[in-house]
Amino acid sequence: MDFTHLFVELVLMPLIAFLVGLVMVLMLRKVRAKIERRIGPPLLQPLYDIVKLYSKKTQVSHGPMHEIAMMVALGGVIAMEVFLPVPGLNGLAEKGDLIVLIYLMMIPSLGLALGVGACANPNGSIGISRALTAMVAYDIPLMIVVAGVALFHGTTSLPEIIAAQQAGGMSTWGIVQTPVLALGGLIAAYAMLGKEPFEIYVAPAEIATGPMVEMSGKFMGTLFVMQCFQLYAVGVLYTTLFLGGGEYWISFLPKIFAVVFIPLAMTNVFPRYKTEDVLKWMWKWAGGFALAGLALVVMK
Amino acid sequence: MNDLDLLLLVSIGTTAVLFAFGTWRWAGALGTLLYALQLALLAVMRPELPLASGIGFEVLGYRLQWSLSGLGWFFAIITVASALFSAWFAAGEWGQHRRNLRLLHGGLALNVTAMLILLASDDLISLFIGWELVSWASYLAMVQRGGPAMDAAYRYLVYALAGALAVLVAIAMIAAQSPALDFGSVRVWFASAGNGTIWTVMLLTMAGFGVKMGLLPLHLWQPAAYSESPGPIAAFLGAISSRMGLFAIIVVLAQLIGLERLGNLPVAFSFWNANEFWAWLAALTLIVPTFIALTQNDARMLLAWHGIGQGGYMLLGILIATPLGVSGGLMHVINYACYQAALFLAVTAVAHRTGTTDLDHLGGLINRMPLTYVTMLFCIIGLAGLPPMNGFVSKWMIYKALLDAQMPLLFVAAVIGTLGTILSVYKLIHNTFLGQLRLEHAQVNEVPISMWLPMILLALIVFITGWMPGLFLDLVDEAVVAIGITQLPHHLGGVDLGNGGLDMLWIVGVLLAAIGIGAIVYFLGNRSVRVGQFDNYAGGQILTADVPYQYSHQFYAGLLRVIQPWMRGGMAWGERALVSGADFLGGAMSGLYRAAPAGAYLLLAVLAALAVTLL
Amino acid sequence: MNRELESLDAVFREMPDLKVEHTGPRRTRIQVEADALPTLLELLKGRAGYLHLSAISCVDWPDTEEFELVYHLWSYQVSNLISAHTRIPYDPGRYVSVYDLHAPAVYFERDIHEMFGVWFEGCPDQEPFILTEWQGPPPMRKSFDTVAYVNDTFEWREYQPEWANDPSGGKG
Amino acid sequence: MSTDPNQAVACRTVDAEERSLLGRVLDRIADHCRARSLFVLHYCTGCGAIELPPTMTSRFDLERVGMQPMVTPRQADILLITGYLSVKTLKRVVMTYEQMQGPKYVIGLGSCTINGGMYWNSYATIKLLDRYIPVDNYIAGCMPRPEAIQQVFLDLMGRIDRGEAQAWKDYYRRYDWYLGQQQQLFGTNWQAPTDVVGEAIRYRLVGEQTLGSHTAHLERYAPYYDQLGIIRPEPARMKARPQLEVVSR
Amino acid sequence: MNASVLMIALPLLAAFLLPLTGPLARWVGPFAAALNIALGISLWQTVAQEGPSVVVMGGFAAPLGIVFRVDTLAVLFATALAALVLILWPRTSADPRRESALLLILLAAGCGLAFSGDLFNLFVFYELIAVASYGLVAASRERLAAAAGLRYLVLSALGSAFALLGIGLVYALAGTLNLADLSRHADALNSPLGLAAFALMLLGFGVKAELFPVNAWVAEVYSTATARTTALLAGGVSKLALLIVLHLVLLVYAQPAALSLLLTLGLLSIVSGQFAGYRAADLPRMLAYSSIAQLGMIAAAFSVSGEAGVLAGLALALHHLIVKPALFLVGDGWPKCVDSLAGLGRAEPWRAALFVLLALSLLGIPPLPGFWAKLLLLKALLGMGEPAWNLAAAVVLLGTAIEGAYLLRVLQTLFRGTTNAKPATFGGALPAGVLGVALLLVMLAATPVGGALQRAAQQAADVPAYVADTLGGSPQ
Repeated sequence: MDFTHLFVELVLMPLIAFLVGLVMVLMLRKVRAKIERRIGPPLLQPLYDIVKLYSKKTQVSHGPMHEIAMMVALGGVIAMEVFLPVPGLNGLAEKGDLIVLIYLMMIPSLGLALGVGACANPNGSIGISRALTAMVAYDIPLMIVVAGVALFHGTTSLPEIIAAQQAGGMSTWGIVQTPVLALGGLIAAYAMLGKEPFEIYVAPAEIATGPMVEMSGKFMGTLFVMQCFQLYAVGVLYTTLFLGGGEYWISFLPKIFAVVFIPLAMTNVFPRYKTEDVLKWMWKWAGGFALAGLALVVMK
Repeated sequence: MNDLDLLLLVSIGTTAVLFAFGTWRWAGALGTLLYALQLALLAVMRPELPLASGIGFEVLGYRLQWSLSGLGWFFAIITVASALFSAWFAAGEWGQHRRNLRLLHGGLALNVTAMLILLASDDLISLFIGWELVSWASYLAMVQRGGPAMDAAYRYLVYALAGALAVLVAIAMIAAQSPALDFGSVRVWFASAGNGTIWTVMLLTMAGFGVKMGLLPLHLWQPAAYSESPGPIAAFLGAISSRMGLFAIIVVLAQLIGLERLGNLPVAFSFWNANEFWAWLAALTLIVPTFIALTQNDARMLLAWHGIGQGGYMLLGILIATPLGVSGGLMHVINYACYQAALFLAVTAVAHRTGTTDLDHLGGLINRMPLTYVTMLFCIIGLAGLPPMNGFVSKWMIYKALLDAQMPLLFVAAVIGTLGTILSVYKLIHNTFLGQLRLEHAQVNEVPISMWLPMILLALIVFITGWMPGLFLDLVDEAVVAIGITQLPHHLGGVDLGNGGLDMLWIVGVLLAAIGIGAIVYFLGNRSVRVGQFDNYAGGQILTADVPYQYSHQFYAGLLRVIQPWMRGGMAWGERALVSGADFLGGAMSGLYRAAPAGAYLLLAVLAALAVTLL
Repeated sequence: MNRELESLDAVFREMPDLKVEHTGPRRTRIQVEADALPTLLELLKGRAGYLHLSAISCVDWPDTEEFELVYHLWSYQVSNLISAHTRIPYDPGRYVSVYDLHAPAVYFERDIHEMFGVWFEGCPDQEPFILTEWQGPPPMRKSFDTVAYVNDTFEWREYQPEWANDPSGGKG
Repeated sequence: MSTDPNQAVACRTVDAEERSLLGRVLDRIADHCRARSLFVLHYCTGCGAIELPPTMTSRFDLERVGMQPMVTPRQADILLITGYLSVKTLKRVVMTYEQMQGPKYVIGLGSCTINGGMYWNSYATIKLLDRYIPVDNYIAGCMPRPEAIQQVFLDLMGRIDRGEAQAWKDYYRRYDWYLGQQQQLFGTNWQAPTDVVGEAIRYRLVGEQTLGSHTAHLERYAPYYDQLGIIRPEPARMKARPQLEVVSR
Repeated sequence: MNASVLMIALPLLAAFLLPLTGPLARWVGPFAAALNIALGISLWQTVAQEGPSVVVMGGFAAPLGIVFRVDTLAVLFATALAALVLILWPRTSADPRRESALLLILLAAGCGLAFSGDLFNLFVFYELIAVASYGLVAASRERLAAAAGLRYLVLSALGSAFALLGIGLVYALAGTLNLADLSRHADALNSPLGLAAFALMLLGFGVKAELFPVNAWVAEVYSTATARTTALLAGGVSKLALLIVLHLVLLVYAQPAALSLLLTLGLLSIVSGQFAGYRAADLPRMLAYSSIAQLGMIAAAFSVSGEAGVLAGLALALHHLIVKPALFLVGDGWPKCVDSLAGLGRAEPWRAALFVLLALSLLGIPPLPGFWAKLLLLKALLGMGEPAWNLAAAVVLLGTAIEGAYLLRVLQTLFRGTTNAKPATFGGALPAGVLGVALLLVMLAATPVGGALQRAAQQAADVPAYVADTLGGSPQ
């Protein structure tokens, strides 16, 4: 792969991710509005928010670590995009595999955790301790799902997984061949988004939006950008593992939006779980389905 | 007089010199130079491995000889390197404050010598002699601070002695049946031995060597012992001392019994084989300590508990018996040595300045001790096993090997261990460096260069070898070949297997580039103003210095409420039961001697003997 | 019903110079001397089950230069509200605290101290409670003229006449 | 040419940095987005707070114009004072206002913020909100209905879009005057945790009235309050006042 | 070959001539012991060249007459005992003449016991030793020691009576008392009656050999008698008693029932000794229990048939002979209670270092000879392949772990905290030092010593050669 092609990919993939992410955030807010019988924000609202936050005149930072953490968090998220193969652009998918991807997803949360810690606000610290606990909750089922997929396809490199799923059209999709594993994966993806029932670490009423308590201006802008990337990443990862990845954009986009739409549709009707309930619920249901799926895969 | 004899001689010389000049101001510097010399000797020795040493003598018909194989050489490199960094740290200002460092410097040198003797052993008896010397040397290293340190060291010694005797029984069992005790003939004997004898010998040796490595049921002594020893010594012990147990286990499991034989050694009335049995024990050793580390309130105890957990990773890696798994496990040994030593040094630096390592009474030291913060940051990312650092590479290799070897549940167990590590390392760095600065730490300033330079160097090694893992993988190849496993094809960036490889050059490169982009996006916004810690949202409350506005006690309260019931300390209860049993029996026996008149015993005994023999 | 009232009358008989007046179906007003009030409270609490001190209020009588303290007590046993009135003079402005009989009294007394300046002996805490920034005299006294205070501490807005017809207030 | 923000756009002289064409275009885009994405922190001091839920939710739905309620001052653009302010609450309101960032706007809801409202004769409440913090819009009414609130938001958005809502800079330019008013109520040892002078210096918003006799009090009482010596980053403060005598700590 | 006879005769002569020597009495005893050592070494050379030999007394042939069998094992024990007596010679004592006489008698009887090839002769020498040891224990003037000595005398006398009964039974069954002759009539003793005889003799001699049921006196006597007497009893005398048992097991009772009886007694004394030691609060009593356990191990070693057992037992016995007396001597001046030993490590570093060295060797820490002895023991036990002997290996493992626990506890209290008491007088410095040096020498010269022990064990173990030599090759 020559360098110009690679350079185009390195620039293009995060950009696409950002744009698709923006649309997803818009979808999130529109769905919430429609459920609350409201009209909902204008089409460019997510963009307006981000530009407004970046164009704040005065910015407050709590020390160098707070600033560097933001760069690392955003950098981690952008780096993750490059390893997510999308139709036509494989990026660096051969250089790292599924496990690398899952670990690259942890860098933004750790970077954010360090930045919030530097803000020296206990609301933030409580939020981060809950976020890491929630990470334990959804990461175990996610890893079981990853193990299942890797075992089923006999490989952990994403292009090969996609190729294996696209070999026989719809019938060889992950969701068709390992439905239980796909269900467990979906619940784990749901929790990864950190939306309503699992939103304990951004609980506005209790800990004043947790980690975001001291984020203002460009710091909060970075968090909004990261939210876009995160929605996109969850959608694409799930599609890559279970919905046969992307052959063409016109079939790829609906799949990602469908994957992201399901959790977002359900999230607005739920109250918020306590931390230990998140753990128990995720380990019981997501873990249960994932283990069942894994057992099926091993049996085959 | 080949290089190995020279090395042993130099290290014995170092011990003698450092014991003699221990209290001299420049003892630490002298020690560092001598360790550097030993390291140079090791490096020179590399091409001619396995190197047989001239020393050797015969006692009671058994030939004792020493020769350094690739595996021994690999561990020797780590031992001498960690000793070098510890001595360098102790030579700095940390040492000037302490009055008598003879025992510290001498103890460290003695430890290195004992370990070299163990690593170079070529037959079971010299292995056992080396093993005992190492146990006693580390006892000497742990016992320096007196008081609670002595209790912890005493507890360690009883464990180590019992373990050593178990190994002695195993050696005696082999000696009873096999003609000679050097590794070659023992390997032959094992090949022909029946499953029963192999199981007993394996259980005894694993119990003995498992004590030092902290395998699960025998790990209770390690946290207290390592956290009570003085700073640099704790770094040395944490980094390499418990890996001697792993070395001995590799010698027994891999070199003597052979990993494939292990594979088809059935466990009684279950479908497991020995390999899986030990792998699951390693997995347990990996999970339980990391979640116990979560609940610790002392920084050093937290790190010591991690020492046990990471040992589980190494053993798990090796037991997978594929080139990827074994080199992953061995690379984890050297990775772990780097960041664990640096973490212990960083915690010692914090203790040196603030006087305490209690995580509930620290906080906000980031703007007072930035360099120590950077060291701890690099090393906790390494310990947690996240991408830019070397910890990730070895963990990735272990995960990939587990997946390729069709062991998904072990893979999940390893991941649970990693998650536990991520949580507890964040608690460590958050409670120490982040959050609100306390009034009493307002005037604390950074440790001098003599202390932060070794730490920063170790942190840099952690990062650089994370970026270019090939550097460590070359060292690991020596050991992998010595174990008899085919060498893993690797390049500077990492490993590229058929089904999904790892190229850290690209991953870390992209990560740094992306962080660059993040920086650019960050600087789109206007210039920011740095505000103090009291300019914070507190729901309208005006913050003052006397009311600590910090969340660090019970850091993961939610998680603990879920896993607290599972952690009732079953093993600790088991240990107490054993001790009270011994007390009870002791009471009974001494009562026997004290109470009854001697004559009555004799009559009773004779009557009993007559009854038995005549009837 | 009368059995309970009986225990109430027993109390009144104990204390001779009480002016008792039944002002409603379950209302009783008692006028008592300043020094006799604590004993009355104790008797009521002991004999007739008046456990609940719902409030202490203070009335400023500038002409006779007296404060009137009113203790509102309720008994679940007799289900009757007693308000015991007593008068204390301005200048010493001191009275005994009933904290030992009724714990919630500390807040009512602290409030009265802040608003009227009455000092209660034995009240554990009489720091400024609501008006933490207030430097002036106790504001609830009738002698304190709020409008005058407001006029000299705060300024008023100078209205431009045209604002009346321009909805956006002109100033924008 | 005075820098009085109330003057019409055409002839106002913007502050020192004269914006280039690109700067102006960027400002234009920024104002455009700023107007369409306002985050509201409604400080429920009085009875007006109950008017907000209907304005935000489905009946009047402020999200149509991009407005979201926010929890902490750091993230908010608009500070909505919804009722009477006692002196004690004013102290919290001033702290919250100073914790807000960059172009920030204050909307006084109800007549209590305009002229004291029905508590005009109370010793405890303040009468004119804009003595203590610069206020952009007032809504008259003893609790205006959601339509009125919506009207003021639309008006504010229009002014932001045209780049006229610069009242927040006034707080930096005439900080000494505002501080004087505040010290009248809270006493001269009043210390807000935010270093407003440092921020004014940092963002070049120092006017003639930024420093004066009142800010000197800040200096005198800082050591008592800032025992850790890290509240106000040292360099920003010392550079600012060459003309003031160095206070001996 | 009269050197062996001389080794017995000389000390006896010196003992009886003591009253006449007047002022020289203090030097006669040590001189006699030194002479004995010289004789022993010359004997060692001759046996090394020409192999074992038999000395016939008074012209009577083997089965009837008294016969001395001089082989490396016997010479080793005799010289070791002589060396021990010389080293532990009491420097100052109330009346030197009486104690030196007793010591000389004990030395003579010990050598006799080592060489003698006749069962009854063994019994006589055993009695002589017993008498001498009562005298030594009682000589220490302390009230407690006298009481303990009396109880020891009663028990030992009872034990001897039973032993004599056992010997009588053997004579009734086999018709002869000469060991070589008995080994030819071994099948006669294979009956339950024969086993009963063995049990009686085992318990009889077991009193002195501190075997399980009959060692109740050990703790009292060792913790009250003077350090040198205790050292001598624990170091030398108990080994001799076990030597008799060894001769019995080797030559006469090679049947499995006897061996397992000896093993069970050995294991019981290990377990009881170690656990009692774990609970003991004062140092001498702890060392006494530890010596019970060590002797239990030697008994277990002897219970292994064949050369390996003898070799292991011999190594353990000699190692114990060096280490235990030194430990008693080091502990001599110190306060008895273990907890009050705190800080002595810093006050008297050399003495504490010696204690540490000896304790480590006792535990079997590698470079020290204790390790080789323990390795041989475990190899012997596991070599048998019988389940009982594997269990024995496990018990030895458990026992040593417990011993490690309480000895290390003493080490820890030694080096913990500080004490302001002035250093106590180190009476036994010279003998303890000599024994410590001996231990180090054995460690350095592990190979030659190992070879010598192997030769001794080989000679002792081949019974046919023993029988052929003593009975002049006439197979009756």
